[in-house]
Amino acid sequence: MSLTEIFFWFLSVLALGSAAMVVLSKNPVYSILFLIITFFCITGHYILLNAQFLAIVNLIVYAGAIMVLFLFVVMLMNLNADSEPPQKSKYLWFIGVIAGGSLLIILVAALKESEASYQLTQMNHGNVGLIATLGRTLFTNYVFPFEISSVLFLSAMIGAVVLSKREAVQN
Amino acid sequence: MPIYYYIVLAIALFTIGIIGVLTRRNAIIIFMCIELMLNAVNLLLVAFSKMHNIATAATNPTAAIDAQIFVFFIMVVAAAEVSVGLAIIVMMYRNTHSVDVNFLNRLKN
Amino acid sequence: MFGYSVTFPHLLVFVPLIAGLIIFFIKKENSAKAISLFASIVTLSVSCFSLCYADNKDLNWVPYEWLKYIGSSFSLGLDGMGKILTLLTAIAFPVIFVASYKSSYKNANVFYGLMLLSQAGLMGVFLSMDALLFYFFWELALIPVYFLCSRWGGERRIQATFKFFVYTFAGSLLMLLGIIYVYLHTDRTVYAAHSFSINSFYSVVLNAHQQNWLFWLFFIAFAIKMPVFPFHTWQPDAYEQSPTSVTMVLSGVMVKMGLFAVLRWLIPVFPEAVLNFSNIVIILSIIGIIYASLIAIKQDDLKRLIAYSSIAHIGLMCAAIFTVEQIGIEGVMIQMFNHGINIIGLWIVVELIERQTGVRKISQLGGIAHTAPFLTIMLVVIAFANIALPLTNAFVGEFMMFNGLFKYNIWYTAIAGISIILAAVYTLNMVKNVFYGNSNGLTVAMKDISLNEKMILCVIIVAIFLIGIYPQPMLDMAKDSVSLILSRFK
Amino acid sequence: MNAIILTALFGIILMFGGVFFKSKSTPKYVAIGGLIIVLIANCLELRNGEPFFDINLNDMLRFTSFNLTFLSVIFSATLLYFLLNGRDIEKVGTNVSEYFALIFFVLCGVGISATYNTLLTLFLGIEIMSIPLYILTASDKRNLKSNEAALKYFLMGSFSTGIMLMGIAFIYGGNTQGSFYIDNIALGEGKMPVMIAVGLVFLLTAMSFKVSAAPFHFWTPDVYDGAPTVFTSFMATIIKAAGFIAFLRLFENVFGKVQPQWQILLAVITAATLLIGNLTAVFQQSVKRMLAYSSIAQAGFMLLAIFALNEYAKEGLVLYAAAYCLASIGLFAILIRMNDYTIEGFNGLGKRQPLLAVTATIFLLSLTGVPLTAGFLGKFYMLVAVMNDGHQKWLAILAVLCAAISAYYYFRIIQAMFFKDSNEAPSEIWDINPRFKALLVITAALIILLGIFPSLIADWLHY
Amino acid sequence: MSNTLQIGWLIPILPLIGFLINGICRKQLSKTLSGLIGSGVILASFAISLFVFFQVKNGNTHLAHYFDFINTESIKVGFDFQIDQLSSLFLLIITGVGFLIHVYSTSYMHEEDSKDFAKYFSYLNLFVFSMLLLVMGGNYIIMFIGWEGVGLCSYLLIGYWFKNNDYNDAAKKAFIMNRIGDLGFLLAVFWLITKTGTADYHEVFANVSKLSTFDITGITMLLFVGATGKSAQIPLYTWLPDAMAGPTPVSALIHAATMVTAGIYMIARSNILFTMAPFTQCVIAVIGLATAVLAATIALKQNDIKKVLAYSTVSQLGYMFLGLGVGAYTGSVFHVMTHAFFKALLFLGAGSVIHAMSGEQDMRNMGGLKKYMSITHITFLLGCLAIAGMPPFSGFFSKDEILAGAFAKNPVYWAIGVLTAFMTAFYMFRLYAMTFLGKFKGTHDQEHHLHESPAAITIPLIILAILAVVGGWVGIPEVFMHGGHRLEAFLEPVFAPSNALVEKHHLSHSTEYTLMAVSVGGALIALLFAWNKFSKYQKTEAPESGIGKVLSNKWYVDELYNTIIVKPIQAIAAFFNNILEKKGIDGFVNGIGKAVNYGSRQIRLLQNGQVGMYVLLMVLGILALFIIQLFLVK
Repeated sequence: MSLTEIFFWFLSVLALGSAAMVVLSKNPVYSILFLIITFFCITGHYILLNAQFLAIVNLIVYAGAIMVLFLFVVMLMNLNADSEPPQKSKYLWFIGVIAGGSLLIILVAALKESEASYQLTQMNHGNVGLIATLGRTLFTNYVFPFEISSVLFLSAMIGAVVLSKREAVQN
Repeated sequence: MPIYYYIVLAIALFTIGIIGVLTRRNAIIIFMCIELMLNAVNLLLVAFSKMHNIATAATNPTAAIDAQIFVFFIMVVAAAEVSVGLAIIVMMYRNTHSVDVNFLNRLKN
Repeated sequence: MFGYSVTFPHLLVFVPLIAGLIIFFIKKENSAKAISLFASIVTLSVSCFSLCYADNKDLNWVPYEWLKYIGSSFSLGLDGMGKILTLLTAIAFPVIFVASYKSSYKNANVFYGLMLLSQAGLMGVFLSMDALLFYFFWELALIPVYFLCSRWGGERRIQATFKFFVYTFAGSLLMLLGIIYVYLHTDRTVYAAHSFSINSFYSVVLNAHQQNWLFWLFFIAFAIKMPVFPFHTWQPDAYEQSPTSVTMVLSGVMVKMGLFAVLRWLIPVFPEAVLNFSNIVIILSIIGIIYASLIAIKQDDLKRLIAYSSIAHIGLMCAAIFTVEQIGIEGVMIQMFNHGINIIGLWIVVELIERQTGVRKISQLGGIAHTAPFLTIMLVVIAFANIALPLTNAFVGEFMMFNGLFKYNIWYTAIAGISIILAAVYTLNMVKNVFYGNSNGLTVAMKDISLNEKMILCVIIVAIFLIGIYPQPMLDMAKDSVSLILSRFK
Repeated sequence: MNAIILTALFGIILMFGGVFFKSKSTPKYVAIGGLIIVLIANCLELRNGEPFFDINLNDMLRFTSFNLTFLSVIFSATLLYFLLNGRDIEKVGTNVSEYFALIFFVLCGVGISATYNTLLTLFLGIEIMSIPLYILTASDKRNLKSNEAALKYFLMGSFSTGIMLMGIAFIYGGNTQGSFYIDNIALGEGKMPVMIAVGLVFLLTAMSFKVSAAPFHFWTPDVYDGAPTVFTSFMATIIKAAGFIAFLRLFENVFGKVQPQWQILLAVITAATLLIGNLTAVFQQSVKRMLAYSSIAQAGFMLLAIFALNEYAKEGLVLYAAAYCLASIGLFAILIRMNDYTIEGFNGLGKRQPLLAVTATIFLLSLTGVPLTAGFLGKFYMLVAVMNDGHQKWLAILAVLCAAISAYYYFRIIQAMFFKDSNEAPSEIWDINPRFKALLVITAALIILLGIFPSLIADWLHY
Repeated sequence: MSNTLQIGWLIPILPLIGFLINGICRKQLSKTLSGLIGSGVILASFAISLFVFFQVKNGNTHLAHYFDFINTESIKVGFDFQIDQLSSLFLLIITGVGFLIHVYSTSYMHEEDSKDFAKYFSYLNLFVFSMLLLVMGGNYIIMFIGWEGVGLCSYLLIGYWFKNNDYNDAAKKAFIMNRIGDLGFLLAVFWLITKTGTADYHEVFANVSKLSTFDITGITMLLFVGATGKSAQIPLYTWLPDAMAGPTPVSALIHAATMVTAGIYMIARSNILFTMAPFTQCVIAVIGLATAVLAATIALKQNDIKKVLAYSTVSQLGYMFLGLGVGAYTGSVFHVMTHAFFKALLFLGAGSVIHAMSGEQDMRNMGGLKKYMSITHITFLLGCLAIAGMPPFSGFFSKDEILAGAFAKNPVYWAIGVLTAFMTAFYMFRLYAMTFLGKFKGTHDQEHHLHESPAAITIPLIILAILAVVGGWVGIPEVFMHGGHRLEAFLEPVFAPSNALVEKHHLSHSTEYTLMAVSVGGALIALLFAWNKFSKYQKTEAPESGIGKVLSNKWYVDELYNTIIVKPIQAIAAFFNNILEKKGIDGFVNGIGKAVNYGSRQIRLLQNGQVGMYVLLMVLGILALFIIQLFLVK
């Protein structure tokens, strides 16, 4: 069992565990922290797969900016375990778990059959993930999506402004 | 490392996310679970890209790169969504002082 | 879009259509009445001309390109069967307008506009030589009537007419499916992969199994329209609840749509299936005949009574059609016309009574003969025509239809024949209780009818006897259509 | 191309305009003018196939006569929407020009998702389309219904985004090319690999969600009900149509060849949508909510096109979308002007506002699918498509029966307007100016015209 | 016009014109005028009939074709008149007796105001018209037209006084019972058309050999059903007594002289068919006999003068059918003629009595009228003798011929027939005695009011009386005078085909004498018995009992029909109307609507407003799709 595999298993288990904790933990702040852990694990996976650029972005954008934003909001509303809305009736909870679980099982079972899922992935080498490669492609082939996604941000920005701006007195 | 492991891992994360959406009532947590789902997808895509980097490098050299750029765009969109989503949640919190998704259900039937 | 030469069919459709649209914008009641009457008379004269100047086996017409890429064309044609029914439609409306000239409706312009629209729709149904066009008109005839009924009808009108609408609408949608299916099996034309024209429908090749279920898709739609037992329950309510002049349209002309459609679109297209199912259909119709006649005996409301008697008559026609006997079908052709005339006459009398006394309950009326002898005579004549007394028009039709049915099966005829006894029973009951006996508080004040009503009723009576004594011309008219239909069974 | 660029451009202009425009109604005029330009530009591109701008798309979008026709239909519908509802948009809140900007961004998204040629642009297009809608839904900030609607829409919307991405991932992983380009991932005959199948189901789910097909429709009634009615009108018509074109192109170009393997799924979804939409609509008391359900029902009919995927289906979908948009926009425009959204509110409208009532009747008849209205031809094409496809004829029968049911609830309004009298004080209707009436009449006339001469639109597709 | 008989169309058309004139300008015409028109047209057509008759007598028969009534690929029905011996004879009877009755009516109906007076005459003319159509028709369809036409007229005339609902009911009953018969007729015609492809007499009779026995039997039975309806035979006879509600002349014309004999005409016309169907003949004979006896027994106990006559009519008709049944067609036709004379006479006489008694019809309140109204009395007596079959009155010959025929066929028929004859004699003279003999039993002012009727009434009585006496002499049997039976000779061509089939069995003269002796003697005894029993009849309030009760209640036949036919039908109709239609079929239709509503109300609950729920359902949806896609689709 090579080092990569060890890392892989470690990160996977950690990711799953903390992901589960995100759902389970009563206190929103804990959830956020567990989610950050999960993201770290995923970043680790990226590194394993030698996708450096994404690893960085994931770390900065997700684990950094976005989660901070979440944390900020939660703090703003100062939510904590007791302000947490009471859990739904248990059996609904079960149904949820069963539904999700069976989805998992079905997919796993189905994909186990297909030979396609036994192709190998190239671990920790290969240069596709390097910033240089991606950057070049992004600004040549992908210039249109890149530009157009600005529209997305504009609208998001407008949204944030429109929604969170305090209105003057309603007429 | 066979892609199958990654698939299982990604689906597992994805499912956890779904379960979170199903079971939690706190809007923010639900939203976080959705982010979790997105990350599962990202992981899967990257894994696939590395798979194709072996399998189809001959036929389609840009295959692997496309996927990773796709992931990049997913992150972009996710960021935008977060800003809007949190704005909505905050607005709702302002009006109701609650983040419980079941708190508001005037709209039914 | 539209072509060069305008033929009789186009006039028949567009005169009422355009007139109807114009009338919507005429606010004054009297002028609306006048114009609608005028328009309907123009239509009548057109159809009279067409009787003389168009020949009877005209199934080929000028097809105007319409929906090029679907393969549907705006093609109207006039054959013998079409002539008979367009004539009926053309006669019916002026008669109705004159008869209802006295009774004033709230915003009359809308009323008369809708009436004319429905006339246009009916004309279109009888003239269209293209399945899709046929469906268009089929609905176009329905919609105005829906509005007429539920706007100017009785107190339970909304439910009654809505039931009527949904019922028929569902039926016709099923028919639409059938049309589409057949359409998809027609040969390709210049522009389109398939065609809706009647010829390609007649020449389409379908195996027995396809025919069998298509048959029902079509038949149910038509059966609801006719209506045939057990699809008839919308009818009495609709007749009872709608204003009488609309009821005249419904029962006088509209129910003929179903019969006509069977003759034009069902029998020739699915001959095999017709032969397979004719027995079932005939049994249904005969059950309907007896059933309706028996129920009619029990009715106390004049309108309901006539409604049920109409169901019985239609049932007989339906049965006669499905015998696929030359004489039976020819009888149906002429009977469609006769039944229209007679029942309109009956409705007119009913309306006159209701307008004066304000009631339709048989039990509340009586002794009208003292105060309104002329009305009584007219009613008696029409009523006896309705039960097919010889030398009245209905006798010819029923004689031929029974004859056809007899050729098909003796016992069916015997059972169906009971209806002529039952018909006598309920008709005579009605005559006795409404017109004879001593007049009561309601009827003692009745005045006899005025000139225009007299004229109208006389026209009807003349028609009754004319056809009753010398039906031959009409039979000749129908001959070619019948032989065309039967040629599919050779 | 023109459309996408220009819409984005006008969106930005309006966004900044919010600062400079003094009068409240300026944005409206700018928007209308802009939209006209967009429309013209689009039609020009459709005519001579040459965009004004030369941008290296790297073949990520593809402009065919079908796409562009569809786009022009959508833009003209939007134009009509602006003309009819401009004043009502102003009434929603203070940030008028932002609303218009967002609508333009949405249109930009529509443009992309109607012409996408890779899964990436599909994804972007749909997101660009959705995110502004979340905001528009929430735009009535003080109104809790609006908040609730926005929250539900947002949560479920982003959930479906997740689903869709999962699907895309599997498609990518499953195809031998390892590509997102439609042409590369298009499947050939033969059994499709499991991974693709998984991806297909995820994508199907996501798209069904966008077009609100059962059982993924649950957001629709609540969101449409809660959102400000003007924007409901926009979402229920234009967005839905756009969703369908995306849906259709995806399944035609990618999974077209293996149709038999997934047709049953669509049959199930379609049947469920038809039944749930129609049945639930029957009992609604609020017209707004009833229309929400009716939009689901209509979606069920449009799904038939995707079920069948043949020439009739494509042609019919365009017609259907046009007919549906016209009728619904008109109907919503009337609804907005009512104070009482319940069906009783319509009682006696035929007396108070005959013209509104008549036009409303035409819209309703068109939605019911009565001949001589465009709605009929839409349904007609759908039925032809299904029958032509040959499999699952029961679907066609179910469809017509549902159409009969739909008559049931549409005609309740007609009955209310003409045959019932308002017992209490007539719920007064505000702001009916001649221009509005004229526009309604034009809309109705268009519906009739299309109902008689569908070739006006359909012929474009035959170029 | 090749043949002079082509003018035959004038005969029916004249009454039609009379009907139209009287009907349309009934408001303007004065009584005299409408009376003149009414009788005038009949007189005219009587004249033409005479002409036609003599033409025919000189052997010139003709089938006149006027225009095509129905002419299609599968059947051709012309508007044809068949003018031959049979029809011309009937023409004479109808127009002749008809004319007399018209004249009679001018005075009898004089109390009516002029409008109704004209209406009455128009109806009467219409009746004559359709009756003529019936007998002249050249095919079964024209005959059917007349056939239903007379039914209509009888309906109208019975219900002439429509104020009284009992009369209306009687009219209704008559029409409906006729309709039942008509259905049989119609079916027979269809059968004929289906088998032979035509309805023209001559073609049918020409092709009769082609028909199988089953067909012929079926056809003839159905025709006979028609006859029972029209000619009041068991089981459809009950309408005739009720039909007496109409004015008395009407009863005389329609319900005695002409319409009710239509059945006999029809069978005589298609005699060849019946001759070839022995079974049917047997049925006819039995039914006829049964009717004769039944009616006669009922007549014994009736006290309404017209009712007695009505039942006697039924019984006489029974005789005629007996004649037809045993193949004595000539005899039946002969009896139709004589019966027309004396029964018309009797009815008119009764009418004149009723007239004098100012509407009183109950014999128990009469008596001793002979000293008030001599002419009526004499003529009536002659009529009674004629019907009682006393030689040399007309009734004797015709009845005797039928009885002879019956004896030849089967002595039992004869025995019963004779028995009936006795009863006839009895009740007729009971009637006579109670009415004219003894002393008056009516109220005082009735007595004071009694008078002989005016000339317009008496003259027809006299003429008819003469006919009733001498009418029989055209058919004097062989035994008395060789070649005396002119009628038989005259009708020979009509019945030739049948006669060719069955050999005429001649009774020995001695037998014939004995038969006549028995019948006459028996009748005479019954007659005298009735005479002296009822001439001193006193009104007794003692209710009938035993058999007498049954008889005076007409064997309870009406009640029977009411319980086994009318009530059940009403019940079924009620069931259909109230249960099956409302709850059953319509209930089902509405049920669908209800179901939709219910489903809608239930499905709404899925939409419970909670995101969690929605997402859950979505996920379940996805699961379902996956299961279908991955595990079910192959």
